[in-house]
Amino acid sequence: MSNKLEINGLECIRDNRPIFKDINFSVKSNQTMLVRGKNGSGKTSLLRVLAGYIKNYSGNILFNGNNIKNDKELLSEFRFLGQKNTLKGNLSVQQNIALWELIYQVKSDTNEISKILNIEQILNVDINSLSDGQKKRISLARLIISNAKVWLLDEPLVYLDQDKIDLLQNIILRHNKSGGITIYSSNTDINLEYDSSIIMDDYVVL
Amino acid sequence: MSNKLEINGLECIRDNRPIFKDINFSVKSNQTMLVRGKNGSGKTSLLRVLAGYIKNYSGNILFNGNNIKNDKELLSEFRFLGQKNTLKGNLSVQQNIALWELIYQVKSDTNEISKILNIEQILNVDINSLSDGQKKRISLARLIISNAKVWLLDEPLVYLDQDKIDLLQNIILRHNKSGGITIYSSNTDINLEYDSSIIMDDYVVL
Amino acid sequence: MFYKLPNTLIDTLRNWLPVFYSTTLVTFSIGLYYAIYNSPPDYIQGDSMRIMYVHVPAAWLSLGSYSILAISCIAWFVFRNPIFNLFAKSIAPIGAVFTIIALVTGSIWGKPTWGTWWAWDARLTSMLILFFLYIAYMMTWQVIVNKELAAKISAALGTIGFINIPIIKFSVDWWNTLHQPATISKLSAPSIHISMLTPLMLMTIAYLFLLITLFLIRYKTELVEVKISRIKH
Amino acid sequence: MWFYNLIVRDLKLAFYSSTNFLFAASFLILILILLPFIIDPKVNQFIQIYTGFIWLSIALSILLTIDRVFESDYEDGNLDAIILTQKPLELIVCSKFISHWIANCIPIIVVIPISAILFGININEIINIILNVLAGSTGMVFIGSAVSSLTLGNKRSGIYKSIIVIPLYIPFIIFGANQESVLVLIGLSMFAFIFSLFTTTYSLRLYVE
Amino acid sequence: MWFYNLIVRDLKLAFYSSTNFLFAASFLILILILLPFIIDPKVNQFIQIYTGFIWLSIALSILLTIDRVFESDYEDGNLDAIILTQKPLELIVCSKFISHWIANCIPIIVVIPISAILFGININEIINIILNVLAGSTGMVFIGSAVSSLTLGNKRSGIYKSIIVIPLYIPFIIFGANQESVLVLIGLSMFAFIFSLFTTTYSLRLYVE
Ligand code: HEM
Ligand SMILES: Nc1ncnc2c1ncn2[C@@H]1O[C@H](COP(=O)(O)OP(=O)(O)OP(=O)(O)O)[C@@H](O)[C@H]1O
Ligand SMILES: Nc1ncnc2c1ncn2[C@@H]1O[C@H](COP(=O)(O)OP(=O)(O)OP(=O)(O)O)[C@@H](O)[C@H]1O
Ligand SMILES: [Mg+2]
Ligand SMILES: [Mg+2]
Repeated sequence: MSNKLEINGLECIRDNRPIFKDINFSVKSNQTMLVRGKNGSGKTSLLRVLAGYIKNYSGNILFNGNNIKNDKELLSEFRFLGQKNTLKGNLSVQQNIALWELIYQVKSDTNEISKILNIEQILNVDINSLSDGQKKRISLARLIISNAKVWLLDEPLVYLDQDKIDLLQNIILRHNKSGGITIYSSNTDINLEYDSSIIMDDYVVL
Repeated sequence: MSNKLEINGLECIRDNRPIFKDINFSVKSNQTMLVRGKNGSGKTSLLRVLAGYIKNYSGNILFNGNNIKNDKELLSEFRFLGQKNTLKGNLSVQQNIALWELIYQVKSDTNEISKILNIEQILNVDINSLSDGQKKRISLARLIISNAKVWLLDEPLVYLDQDKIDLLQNIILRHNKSGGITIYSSNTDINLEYDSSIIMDDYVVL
Repeated sequence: MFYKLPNTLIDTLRNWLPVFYSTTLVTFSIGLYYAIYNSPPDYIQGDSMRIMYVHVPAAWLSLGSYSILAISCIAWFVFRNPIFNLFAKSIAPIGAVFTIIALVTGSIWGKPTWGTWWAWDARLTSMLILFFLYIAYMMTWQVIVNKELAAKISAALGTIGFINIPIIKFSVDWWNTLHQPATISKLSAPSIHISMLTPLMLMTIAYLFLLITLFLIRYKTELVEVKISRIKH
Repeated sequence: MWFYNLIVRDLKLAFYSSTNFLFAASFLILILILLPFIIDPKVNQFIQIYTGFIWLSIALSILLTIDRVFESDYEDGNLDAIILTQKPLELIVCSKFISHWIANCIPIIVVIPISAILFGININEIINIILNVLAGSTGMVFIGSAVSSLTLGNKRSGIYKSIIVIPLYIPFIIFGANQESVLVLIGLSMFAFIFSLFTTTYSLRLYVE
Repeated sequence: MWFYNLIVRDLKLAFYSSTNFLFAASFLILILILLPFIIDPKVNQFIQIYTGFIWLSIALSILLTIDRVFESDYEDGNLDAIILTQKPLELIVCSKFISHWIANCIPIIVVIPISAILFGININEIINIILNVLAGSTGMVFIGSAVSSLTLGNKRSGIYKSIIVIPLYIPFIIFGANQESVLVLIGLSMFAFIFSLFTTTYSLRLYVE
């Protein structure tokens, strides 16, 4: 099973202001792409355009040859992980996972997930009494409870320590091996592998 | 004017669970200290103990020789910057700064602040339409509108790109030169100078 | 076109403002002189009817302002030019103030003439609703974070609220209410004596200039705000 | 199936978070406890006043809870996640309407007969009231959700919501307090449904950007 | 001076965010508009019902806004910052009480005489009502703030708050609806003040950890 995401001449306008223009790249199964750029250069915006949240763009986004503008259904194969951690603070880790399962309509194996993420010991702890890095790690569970084909990760390394970065590295590799595509953004040098990268330049400097 | 922060045998318990124990260090004016450690090792907790938020600790925190447990007033010289960005999303940058001025009872020079932080162009923009890095940068304004002696920065580099890290570096140097003390935490290797560092070990691994 | 407009327009507005200031002042002085000294008391109501000179123009212009607001909203739907939003945004607070004046002076007038400050009849209730429409319109811009949505919702609100205007206007004819039916603004000859009509008309003109002046001031600030938000981008 | 799952999710969330059925019901009970202090139950038009109060409580308990329909999911990013599943947004919105109605109106409907009996209201009138509430509360939930979707991301919009929502609730309250108006209420609710579905879907599309 | 500044800050925040005085007042007016639909103003005990309604509206508009006293400052970290200034926490809490009372009750108190006039209530009774409201609303704000401080960080606690708050409001409503009870209300408010100051200070200490 092989997938391909191809972007041609992408341009995005927010609040009447052009954020980026003429973005072109293509990523295939088993590849990871890094989006680099300064603060405010449009990394998050780019990922949110790809995920279909921002509709005010021109250019083409082709997934396996089909334009996502014409077939929204394709986007259900995408998974976006941003700064909002998708966690309910007053519920336990396990309860949060249970809620995601209902959204993605899967019955997952909590044991396996917690083994992969190394969160066995905090499964019953309320999110509110976890550290920032722990919260971020839990939010990764949303990636692995159901298999989407394209992962869009907006600054996934924030708050993670080196061990957890390695852990994420493994998760990404596993995902890519099974035909997945990963795109992640970062604004500093980081030690997470990637096969290709694009640099967002400050089209309009702020 | 010279200040000194001295910590002896600090130990902290949260939710009946010891987070860290036997922390000792001392930082003087014009010095920066880095708190390193893995996720959940207690960096944030340590900084929040120092800021007086967490009261359930034993050991001594001496500021200029006085125990802060006995003289709470000393803490008004501390400034804590954590993960909550202290920003009102539906107000503009300028309005946010105006609100802080009322909290710290200073009348600051917005022009100068915006020059230092390089935010002149976004002064009238609503926080909601800024990027994550821009928000983080704005939240630094809270440090410089009033001069506190001790800065406690919890993962200050998150979301900042290299230019902005340099900018923060300058702000910290300037602060330290005028007799200030800076303590910041981080869980990965970063390029921000420090004079000393302590490592929080996983007292209880999670 | 819109992006160029503000620059020249702001300057023009700035030049004309003093003229409107002074005209407003002058017409008000003359109008008030007539209203207070140079007109006869009513033979039934006595001096309390002098409230009319404050009440009636305010009531008229509160309806007029809303009509302008609603028409701007409709125009926005048709042309999608943000300048119509600026019109509507500028007129809303002024209309709201006129509505309050009409409500308050009406109540004050109601006590001696109807023996009650307020009644829940059609004219009065619909007038109160007009006030809320203004408030809701203004709040919409502030409360809705997404400006695209705010533009749509406020325009929809302004347009739908337009229904209220004929209801206010004709409520006195459609339902029997305490309130005076149209005596001056009838299409046929007005059934009011000329000695009362003169001060009323003078006051109406004064109100009208006040409205224009306030509108220009508000419009100017709105334009400047738009300009600032364009500069910073 | 996914539709059902989404509803289950919201109900689970409501249940986990202590805002479960017991609590929503207690709210009405508390307001009804206040009633005798404001008006003597032996007065002539008591049924009319009682019904008015029921409707007022419904309006208020919906007002107090509509924020939860979208706001918290919006803030923590779950709304993003739900929308990205690419199920038709109209249906997602419907599922929210339904789960919110279940969590907030069912308890009220359960309390009504009990409280009505305590106030000595006869069985026919109770049935009447319940039918009216069933028909009208749905529309009120739709409208409330729609208005709250407009102000996503603005935590300080409580008063605004009330100002927009209350006038829209007036027809429900007027007809609800009336005896024989189930059909009118059903009509109103259907009208509210169309308006709300459209508005909510539209504003969610804009907000999740 | 810092005390005054804190109050100014909160009022500014309320003002920036459109929940300013004009709007808070509109809320009461809207609720009062509902009144004639529920009960005929010509009925005998109308004043009593009217007063009951006023108190109900006050209770509700406080309920709808108490979240704002601490919640948003807590969530975005401003509460941390304010507390770290090391001003006495009791006074910080007082400043919050005051600013919240000004932003939410003053407008109501302004609207009361106007609305009372509109409903044809006589001047003595109006003064009576206003004195009662002045005395009672403070206590209600204190209690509301205290309870909302108990549930900081839990967004789904709206109903819970109502359930705790409403019973505590009942004495205010009972005595408020009564004619000659300013002194009782002042007593209640003072009692509420002590209870709330203690509770709020204590729970803020615990929450800001
Ligand atoms: C709060 C109470 C009142 C409200 C809300 C109110 C509202 C209005 C409105 C909206 C209009 C303009 C309608 C139009 O152009 O046809 C108006 C006009 C007028 N009102 Fe009132 N009014 C109130 C009380 C009174 C009282 C007590 C009187 C005198 C007894 C009065 C006398 C008039 C007269 C003479 C006109 C001009 C009618 C015409 O020729 O167009 N109003 N009022
Ligand atoms: N509010 C809380 N109540 C109880 N325990 C908490 C709370 N916050 C954190 N903890 C626990 O305290 C430990 C230390 O947390 P802390 O946030 O200090 O870690 P940290 O070093 O800052 O981690 P990170 O790198 O992930 O930010 C963690 O194991 C966490 O589970
Ligand atoms: N919701 C929004 N509405 C309008 N403009 C926005 C919005 N969010 C961000 N912007 C603007 O779009 C530009 C790009 O923002 P974006 O968040 O994509 O940057 P980024 O590359 O992710 O930056 P960072 O490294 O700081 O996260 C910024 O200049 C910002 O001001
Ligand atoms: Mg970003
Ligand atoms: Mg931490």
